[in-house]
Amino acid sequence: MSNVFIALQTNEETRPIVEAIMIDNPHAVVKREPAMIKIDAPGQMIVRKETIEGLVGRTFDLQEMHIHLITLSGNVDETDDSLTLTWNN
Amino acid sequence: MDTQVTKKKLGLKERYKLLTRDLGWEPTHHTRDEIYPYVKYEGIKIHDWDKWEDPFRLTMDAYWKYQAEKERKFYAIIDAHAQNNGHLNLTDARYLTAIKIFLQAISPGEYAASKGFARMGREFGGVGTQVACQMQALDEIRHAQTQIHAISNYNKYYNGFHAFSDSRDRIWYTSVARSFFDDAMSAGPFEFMIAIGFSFEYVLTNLLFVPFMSGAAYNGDMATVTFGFSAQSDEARHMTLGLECIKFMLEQDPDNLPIVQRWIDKWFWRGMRVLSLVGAMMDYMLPKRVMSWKEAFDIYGVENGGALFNDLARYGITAPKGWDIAAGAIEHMSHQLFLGLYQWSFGTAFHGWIPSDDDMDWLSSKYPTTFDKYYRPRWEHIKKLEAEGTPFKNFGLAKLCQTCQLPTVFTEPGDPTLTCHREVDYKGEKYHFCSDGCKDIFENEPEKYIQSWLPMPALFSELGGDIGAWMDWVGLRNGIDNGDYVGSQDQVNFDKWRGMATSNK
Amino acid sequence: MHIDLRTVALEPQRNTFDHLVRRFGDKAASRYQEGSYDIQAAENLHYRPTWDPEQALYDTSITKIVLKDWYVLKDPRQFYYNTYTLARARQQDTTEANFSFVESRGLGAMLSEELKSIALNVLIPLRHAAWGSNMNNTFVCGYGYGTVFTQACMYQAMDQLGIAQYISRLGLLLGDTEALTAGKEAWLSAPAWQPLRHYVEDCLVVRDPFELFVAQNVALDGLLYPLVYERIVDGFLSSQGASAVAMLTQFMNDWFDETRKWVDAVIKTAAAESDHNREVLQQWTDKWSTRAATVMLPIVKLALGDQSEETVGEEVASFKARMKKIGIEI
Amino acid sequence: MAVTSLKEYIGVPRDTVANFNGKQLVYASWDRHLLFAAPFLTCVPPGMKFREWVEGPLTALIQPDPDAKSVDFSKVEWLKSNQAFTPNFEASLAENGIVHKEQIRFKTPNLNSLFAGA
Repeated sequence: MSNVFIALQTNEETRPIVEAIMIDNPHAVVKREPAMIKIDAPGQMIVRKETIEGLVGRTFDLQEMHIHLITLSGNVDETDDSLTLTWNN
Repeated sequence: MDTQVTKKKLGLKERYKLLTRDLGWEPTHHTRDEIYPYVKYEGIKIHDWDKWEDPFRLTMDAYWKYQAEKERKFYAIIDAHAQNNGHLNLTDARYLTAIKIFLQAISPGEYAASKGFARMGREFGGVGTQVACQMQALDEIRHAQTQIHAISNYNKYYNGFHAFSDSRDRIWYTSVARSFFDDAMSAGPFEFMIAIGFSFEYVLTNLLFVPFMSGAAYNGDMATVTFGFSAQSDEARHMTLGLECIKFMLEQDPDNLPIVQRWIDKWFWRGMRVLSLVGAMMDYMLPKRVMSWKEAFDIYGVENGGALFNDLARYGITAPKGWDIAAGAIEHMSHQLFLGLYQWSFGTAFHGWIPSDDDMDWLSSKYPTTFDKYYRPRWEHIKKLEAEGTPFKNFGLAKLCQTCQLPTVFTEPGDPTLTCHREVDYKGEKYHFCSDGCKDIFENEPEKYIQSWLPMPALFSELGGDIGAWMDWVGLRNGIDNGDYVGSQDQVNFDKWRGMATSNK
Repeated sequence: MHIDLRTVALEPQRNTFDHLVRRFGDKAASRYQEGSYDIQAAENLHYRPTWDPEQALYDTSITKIVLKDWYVLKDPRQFYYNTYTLARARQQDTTEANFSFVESRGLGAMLSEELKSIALNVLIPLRHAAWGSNMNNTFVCGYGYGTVFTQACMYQAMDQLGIAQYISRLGLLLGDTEALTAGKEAWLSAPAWQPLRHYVEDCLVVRDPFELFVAQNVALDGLLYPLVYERIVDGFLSSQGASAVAMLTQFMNDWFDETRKWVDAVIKTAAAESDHNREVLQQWTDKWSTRAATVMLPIVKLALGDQSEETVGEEVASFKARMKKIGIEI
Repeated sequence: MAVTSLKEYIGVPRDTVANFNGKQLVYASWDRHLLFAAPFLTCVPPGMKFREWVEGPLTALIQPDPDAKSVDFSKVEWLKSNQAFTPNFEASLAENGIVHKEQIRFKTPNLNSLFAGA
């Protein structure tokens, strides 16, 4: 199964996003590179608004992720509550 | 209190639909063909523009808000970088060679992409597609400008940056990237989307902005990392747009498949050729390296590209024609190109150098089956010539590929000891190519590629072979911008300034 | 290793890039200059476009306007991406605050049905006209020449998309999705809107970028914005007690006030370069603004009834006065 | 294949011989001698004798290679347009059928110092 991935800048705002992704995607693997965190997951990965909000203690608009996003891979499905990356293979 | 009927709560998708694609209408005073004259001639059949899936759903209010936040962060960092002499944090000023190539060849490409997407944002026949392209047009202006602004401070202290606007249209190596963008912009709207949305954004920018920028961070270049990562956050949207566009074409009509496949084949190869510059940047120009070009390609080319093509297999798409040849060439392309950049450094607005023993050991460890066998002996000989006081400069200008415009430095598939020679006679003229991939592209559209402006022949046809006049024309100051890094003004100044910063002298 | 780099005073080797030294002298350049001048490819373009082999990829001859140097069309706001985005983000903050003020206090519900219906009737179909402007300005950006001119057109295009979206939000707030549906129906078939829709559709087939700039940004906007947002919303509706609507359209007023300075600067500079340019611009302005006045009249009537002809006449007169100041006599 | 275009599409080549002020381009490469990263471009008059071209520009350009001094041009194997070719050293380039943008290659099967380990 192919990996989807998401890469975020390393900073204070992305720390809870990364944590939330790891909670919701136990199969994901984190790689830390200079100034950047890359998370790979076979087949699918979901980023959930609710999980992030639980960690940051405030409402979080998923579109805020655009500020810290470096890159991603996979078919994107974005709703109010989640962002999903998938490869259909 | 509010006595109105409670409003329907609109989800992101419905709301976005109302705020974008619902803005258009079926015209009655002119036909769609008159309003969108370019969408049909490429042969791509679109039956329902509404089937276009919007990848990200940014309305302008959210766009302004989030992009402004990115901008504030970006300019705060580059202001601080300039005020604090951040350039002295670089591992070594030879690193700037990569950034000089970036400003001369890549940033103008960002701007060309902006113009191209503005055209597509007008020519496509559906509002969803138009708006996605327009946002990308706007983003690409941002990328060109943030790059120029980040690099502007380097220009104040180092050579090779000052004439980027002249060298963009005139010097030889920038023609590689510019021909890529000119090729895309002279194509129809759908091919443009494959060229830029797919090849450039999906295949190329990940390799350019992600591992290379990580390398920039590793080498203390916070200005470049900042523009790189900040740009790439937009690219995430752009890559998704490229992918959506391919899926849209394939889903609309089965007749689109062979056309799309041919474009994928073409633009994958075009992209690989431009990437050879990035390969040389990663393997040779970073004093401290995060990963080799080959390792980066394994992650972002083989693994990620492979995932993409597996995903598209359900539509009948196969991996691009040159995929296996490209994979075989990964072990060689950066070495072959950098050897060229070194020996032609009298004609480049950046410095070249002989890799140090440490560099070569690192290259051996990253390319265990090829570097020592094929490339180290040449560098050892070049070192010997240097030590004997007869440093190697190749004053024979290079033969250029009619399609990709690179010097024909690449070898036969399967034989890294023999240059790949390919030529075609067309209407009584000879044309030369670096590879079968580039020759195929020419033969598919010869009337297009016979027009290529090839900078090396132009030096003779337009300037009578006068190298001094050529240097003036491209904005290259001999002995200052070009030649060896060792002993250059850049090296002397960097060492002096760093000495001032780290001692009391 | 930490180095205290701040303490070192270094002598720069140069002030700025060569092309900016040639244009502005050997001195430090502004970020607007660095990001805008001579960044478009100009020479040795490789291939002719397959969509029109008679054109070059970047071609100054696709418009009747002739300029020796297209970089004379400087934007007085000096907008490059950063200054543009930050300016709009600030305005967006204000607009957002206005929308929540109106929404949280239920000001929409307090409007009389009559005024609300006038507001919706006049404003909602305009989101389609704004999309037309988005398309037209995108065209001018795509095919126009020289970044100082074309980048501003891209900003204008995105602003018009923003305006279309603000109008849509206003519709959702005051009349829910039904308001948008009704607005679109009016746009497509109500007699009052057909002349304007015809104008917009005619613009979509103009392929001289500068003529399109005149038809859209000079002529149509030059009458539409003062008539709709100043006279109808700020004037008539507010005086009747519907100032909530004006809060929701504040962006459009501020925006028009700002952008017309840019539009005027572009036209003034182009007209000043030659009699040829001035004559062409006068013809275009005359042709399109005469038609714009005609198409706006039935829309103004939706709100102002009997006073419409007089109001349109006044705005045409002030438009002519505005044009005269920049060298365009119509 | 024809270019897919909206109107008739005819390209104009930029590098025709007429643009080279009476000269022409001749490319040269030495097979398996990749110290030189790409084939050399020379711009010479078509009336130049093949011998002058070999002993002049070509000989000068290949000097940095350690095998250069061992090359006997009267014995090398020549290729023109990737086909075996026997040049007449005393005839001009034109008389040898070397047209504008011709690619000349030569092989020296016993010389390969920089690939000795290969």
